[in-house]
Amino acid sequence: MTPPVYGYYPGCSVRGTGAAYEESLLTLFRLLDLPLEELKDWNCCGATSYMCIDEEQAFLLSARNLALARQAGLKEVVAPCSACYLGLRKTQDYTERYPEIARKVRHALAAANLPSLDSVKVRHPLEVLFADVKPEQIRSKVVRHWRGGRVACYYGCQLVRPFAEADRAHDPTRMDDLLRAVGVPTVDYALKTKCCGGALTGTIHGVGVRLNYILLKEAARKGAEAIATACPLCQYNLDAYQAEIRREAGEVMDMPILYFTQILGWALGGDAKALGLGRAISGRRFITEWFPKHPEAVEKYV
Amino acid sequence: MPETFEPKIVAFFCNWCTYLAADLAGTSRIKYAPNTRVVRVMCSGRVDPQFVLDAFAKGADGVLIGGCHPGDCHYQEGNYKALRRVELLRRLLRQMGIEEERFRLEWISAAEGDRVKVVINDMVEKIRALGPRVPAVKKEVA
Amino acid sequence: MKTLRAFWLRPELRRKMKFQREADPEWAKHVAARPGCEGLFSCLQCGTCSGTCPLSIYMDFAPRRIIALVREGFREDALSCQTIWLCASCYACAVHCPRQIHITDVMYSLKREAVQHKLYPRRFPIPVLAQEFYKIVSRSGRSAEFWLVLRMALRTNPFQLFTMIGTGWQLIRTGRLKLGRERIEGVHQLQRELADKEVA
Amino acid sequence: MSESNGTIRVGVYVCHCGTNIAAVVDVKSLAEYGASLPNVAVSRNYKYLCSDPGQDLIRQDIAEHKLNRIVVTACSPHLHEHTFRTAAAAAGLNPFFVQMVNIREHSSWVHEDKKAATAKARDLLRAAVKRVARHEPLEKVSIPIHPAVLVVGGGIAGIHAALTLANAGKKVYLVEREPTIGGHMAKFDKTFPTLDCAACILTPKMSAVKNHPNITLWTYSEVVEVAGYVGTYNVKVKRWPRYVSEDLCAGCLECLEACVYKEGKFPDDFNVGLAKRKPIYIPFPQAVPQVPVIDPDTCIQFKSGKCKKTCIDACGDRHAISFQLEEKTEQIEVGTIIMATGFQTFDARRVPYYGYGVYPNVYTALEIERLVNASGPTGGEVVLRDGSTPKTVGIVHCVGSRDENTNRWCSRVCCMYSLKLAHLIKEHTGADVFNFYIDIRTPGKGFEEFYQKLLNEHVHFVRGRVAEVTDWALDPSEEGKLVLRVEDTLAGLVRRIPVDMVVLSTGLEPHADAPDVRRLFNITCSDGGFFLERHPKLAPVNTFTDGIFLAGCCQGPKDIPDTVAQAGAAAAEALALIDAGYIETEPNTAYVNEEVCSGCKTCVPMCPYGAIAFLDPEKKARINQAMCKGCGTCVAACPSGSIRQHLFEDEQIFEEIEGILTYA
Repeated sequence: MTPPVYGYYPGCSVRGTGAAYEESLLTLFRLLDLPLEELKDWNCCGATSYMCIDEEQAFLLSARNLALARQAGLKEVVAPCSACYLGLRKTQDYTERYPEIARKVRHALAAANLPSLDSVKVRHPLEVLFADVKPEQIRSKVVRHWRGGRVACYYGCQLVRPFAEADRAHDPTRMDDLLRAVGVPTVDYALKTKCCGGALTGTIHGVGVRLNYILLKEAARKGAEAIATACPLCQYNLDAYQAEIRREAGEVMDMPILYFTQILGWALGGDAKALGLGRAISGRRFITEWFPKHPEAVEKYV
Repeated sequence: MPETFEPKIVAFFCNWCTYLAADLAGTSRIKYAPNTRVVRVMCSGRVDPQFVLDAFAKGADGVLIGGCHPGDCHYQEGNYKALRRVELLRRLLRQMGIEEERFRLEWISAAEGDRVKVVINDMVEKIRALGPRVPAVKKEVA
Repeated sequence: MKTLRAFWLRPELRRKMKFQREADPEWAKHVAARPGCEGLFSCLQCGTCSGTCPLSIYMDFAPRRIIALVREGFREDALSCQTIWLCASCYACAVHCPRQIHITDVMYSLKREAVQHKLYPRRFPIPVLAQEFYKIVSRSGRSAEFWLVLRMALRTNPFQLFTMIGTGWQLIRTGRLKLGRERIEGVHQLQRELADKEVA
Repeated sequence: MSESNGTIRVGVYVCHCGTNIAAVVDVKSLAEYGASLPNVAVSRNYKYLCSDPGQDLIRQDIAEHKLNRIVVTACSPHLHEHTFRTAAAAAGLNPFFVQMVNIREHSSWVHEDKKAATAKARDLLRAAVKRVARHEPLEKVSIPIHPAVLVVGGGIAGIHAALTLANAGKKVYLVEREPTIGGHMAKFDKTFPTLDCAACILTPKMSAVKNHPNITLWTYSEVVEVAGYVGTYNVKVKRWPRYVSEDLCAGCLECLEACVYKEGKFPDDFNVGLAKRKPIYIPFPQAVPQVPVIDPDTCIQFKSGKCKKTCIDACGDRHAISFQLEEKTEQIEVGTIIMATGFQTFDARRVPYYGYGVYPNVYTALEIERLVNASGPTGGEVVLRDGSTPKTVGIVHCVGSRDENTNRWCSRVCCMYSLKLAHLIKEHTGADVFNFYIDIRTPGKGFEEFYQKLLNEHVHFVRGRVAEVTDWALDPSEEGKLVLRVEDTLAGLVRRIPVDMVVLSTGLEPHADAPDVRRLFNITCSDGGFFLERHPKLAPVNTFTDGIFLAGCCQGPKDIPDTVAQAGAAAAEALALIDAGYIETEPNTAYVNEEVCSGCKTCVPMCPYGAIAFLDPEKKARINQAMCKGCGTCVAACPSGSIRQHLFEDEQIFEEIEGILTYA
């Protein structure tokens, strides 16, 4: 059967700090020939900050995006950023649970002559890859075997909480399953759903960094040489402050923080640049070693 | 139709499940709409279609039958018998121009006091939306 | 009352005792009636929220105590504290709560009220960031990380900008820092939607 | 029909039930309204009608005002119909001329709007007054009670009930699913709060059961069919083969020694998997009966047929062991049944954040019960999986209790058994013990004193529900330990506490198959799935099915003293029926008006009890009054309207409907 056309909602951060996420996601979906159709003129999902100022307007932001999806006749929207995923999903949930909010949203959308948001399914790539594509199928498409070290899969918060739909809320495993499917050894990582602090690294810097220090330290303790993430903010927080942590905590720490889509994309034959592997800040030396420019050439020698 | 139309619903509750559930709702002080009037029968299987028709004929705005969950009937299968009759009755009522929402069969076990509230409130709301079935004149007195 | 306190107590001391007249039980009911804040009164003060919270260790009141304060109607304490702003919305408390209270949403609700009534701690970066974010997005339809951080820094403590230079450079080097400001085409449509009277 | 001759004179009695009704329903106006209704001779309101003076009031009026119908506007008929019928009968009125109107459970308690509640009460009263006019005098049917009793479940509840009945000289069948009786209590070492040894209390009772002439004990057996009704239940019991004959076996247990497996190899259920057993085994040394069981799933002979059968040789000329034994079904007749099916403990895997099944040194309380038990797998040594002794232990309360995500009820015993385990662990290991609790509940004789004792033993009590158990170390001191993260809600700070052993105080819940059992015995369940008692205070061990009684944790979580007390009560209820010799039941049976019956046979298949016979010569249906249970399904089905039901006559119900809907 032909796969459905997935609507694609990038979100602001994959157009900035999370660029590599979008690059690898698009490459991966191309390799799996899954069509992704970007929403026309999408707007910010509101994230957590907007919700702190005005709830209903926050819902309206997401409502517009969902409405755009409907306008384009899309049944499903894929949101790679966990915050966006939650923002959209939460808007749906609230409009379903609270008629009063639903009424206001409907009215506002009408005022902006947009269609009312009916069931547009909000999804995260992790779930799409696991449930629709399935690990077996991905395994069957592998063209390169993993040359890197053991990986700790980090799911973060908003991907699995409060909506345990992308994976189980306690002890999720889908990312591990996907990575193992392409031959990547993953470690059991107790902090896989602990918080990275989100925007805290930018506001109460010290606190934010400490949270990430804990995450990195425990991953290393469990023998992980890299961390796989599924959210631009998680990736940024874990990636950007390792130098500072080295300085402050005086611990040797230089760990590649990858997007799970980069690892999968690589296994399926995507090339390093197309997967945005050059955008990493920490663990660059490992990355160049694990994801060489001309893998085929390297393969010959080994 | 008066501003706040209070529908009157005749409820036939089986002695072992739904009537007890209503009692439980009472002992747990669960609050719900005061629009139902319960007629106790030993089993939902005892509810003769004539009772339902009679209730509507005498001006009920709705009729609710409550029985034990399938498989839980105190008399083994009375509720299945009730279910079959209800299906026939529904068709008949539709022909008589009585809206679906006015006639309901619900399985409510002795443990589900809260469900009594949910079902009754929901039914009252739906019927209120439909408005009175009999000429409003009759309503004034109540 | 204030004067009295000033007279009897040395300034750095703060009275811990509460007079019942300082509590506003009606407000508590009002909060519990908001979407997402249901079940506030079913809290059994078990502390699971504080236990699961990654940030409770930095909070002036742990989440459990916020619930207790709200429930008893101590509005000012609940709204002027840093706790609600430290909440990073990781929803750990919400999924662990044995009474299924959506604590994260309660925090959101309190944050909004704090902003509304200007009760949030002054110069505390998080509410400032939130407000700047709100402005940027409402104006252009997209957020802009660089400008967001810049404005936040300027409004709280400009000097921290220096500490950010290193990271900034790393981001530029890897092409991850976008200096431009995106603006969606349908920005007017968006604003019409946001300005809808039903909502405002 | 003398009483119903001549004019109908109804007495209406509106009860205040203190303020229960009066606070919401305007009882005075309701009584006045009652007086205004047709046929009503007297209408009164009174504070407590169910009290003696209240009943006297009715009795006097019946005499003075020649009342021949009584309408009591009060609580649910399930509560006091019997009371008022008896009162009426005492005044010489046929008890079935009494009609209850339920304005408490169905009005004053469930509505806030006083006007609406009163209006509802009026409608219901009007309906009842109209209905009662159509009532007819009836005679109660009395059914003989078979003196034998079936007790289902051989835990402490079943054992105590069985012994009580047997000592009273009644025949008892005790059916237990496991190969031994004793239930959960047999697994415990000590019991709270007295810390006396469980075995010393239980095992004598167990052997008493075995040796009692009046008790037939069937272990390794299950009730598979229950037919009939109070007085005579016909029960089928399936008895699985032990492959060791109970009649021939002398309990020497040499076959166990002789088994080709020199060591135990398969998880031992009795020791909750902490020990291994052989394919032929006895659950525990004091098991009753002292007869081994062969587990066909693990026995080589059953799997391959190629075993040396050393067990048979060991048994020698007793020939107790036979691989040919087959399951058999026993058919018994009893008059009453006592349900003592007990509980199961909460599966700690359902709360992954406590790491049970992930971290080897996270245990359930039941596992610790076995570890501290002198006859347990470690002979009473409290040790970790690697054999070392724990230096710090954390006991997590309320696992699978008081939690909307799992079970919302309080399991009642966890606080106390956690305190008990804390004491025993400290006693056995000298370890530092932490209790993590939401609330400590010690509402029992000597319980609070026990708590005080523990406090003075320097057991730590941290008020806070543990958020998670992990093995990640944030600090060198936590390396290689299990770390509990919890808010100490009293100290007001979050703590990380490293321990060697975590004990999860899992709650009590109904057996997974409780719903099937419930249907089998035709009894009802309360929220959560425990069996429902008829009334928490008036009939705490009765069910809604006459002749079936509840004992122990199948009705709700209980400690041992309460269980034993309840078992005694259940036995007493059964005895009361047996010694009376008969039970009076509602005469709400269906009957055929043979003039009208068209002989269409529609009713015959309707009856689940086969009470309807079709008389061939007369071409009429006839209902066996003894077999009819009064559901009324046939009545509703009869096309010619020739089947009628006492107490629920069509006219009575039509009157009721009319009464509700006519706006007087």
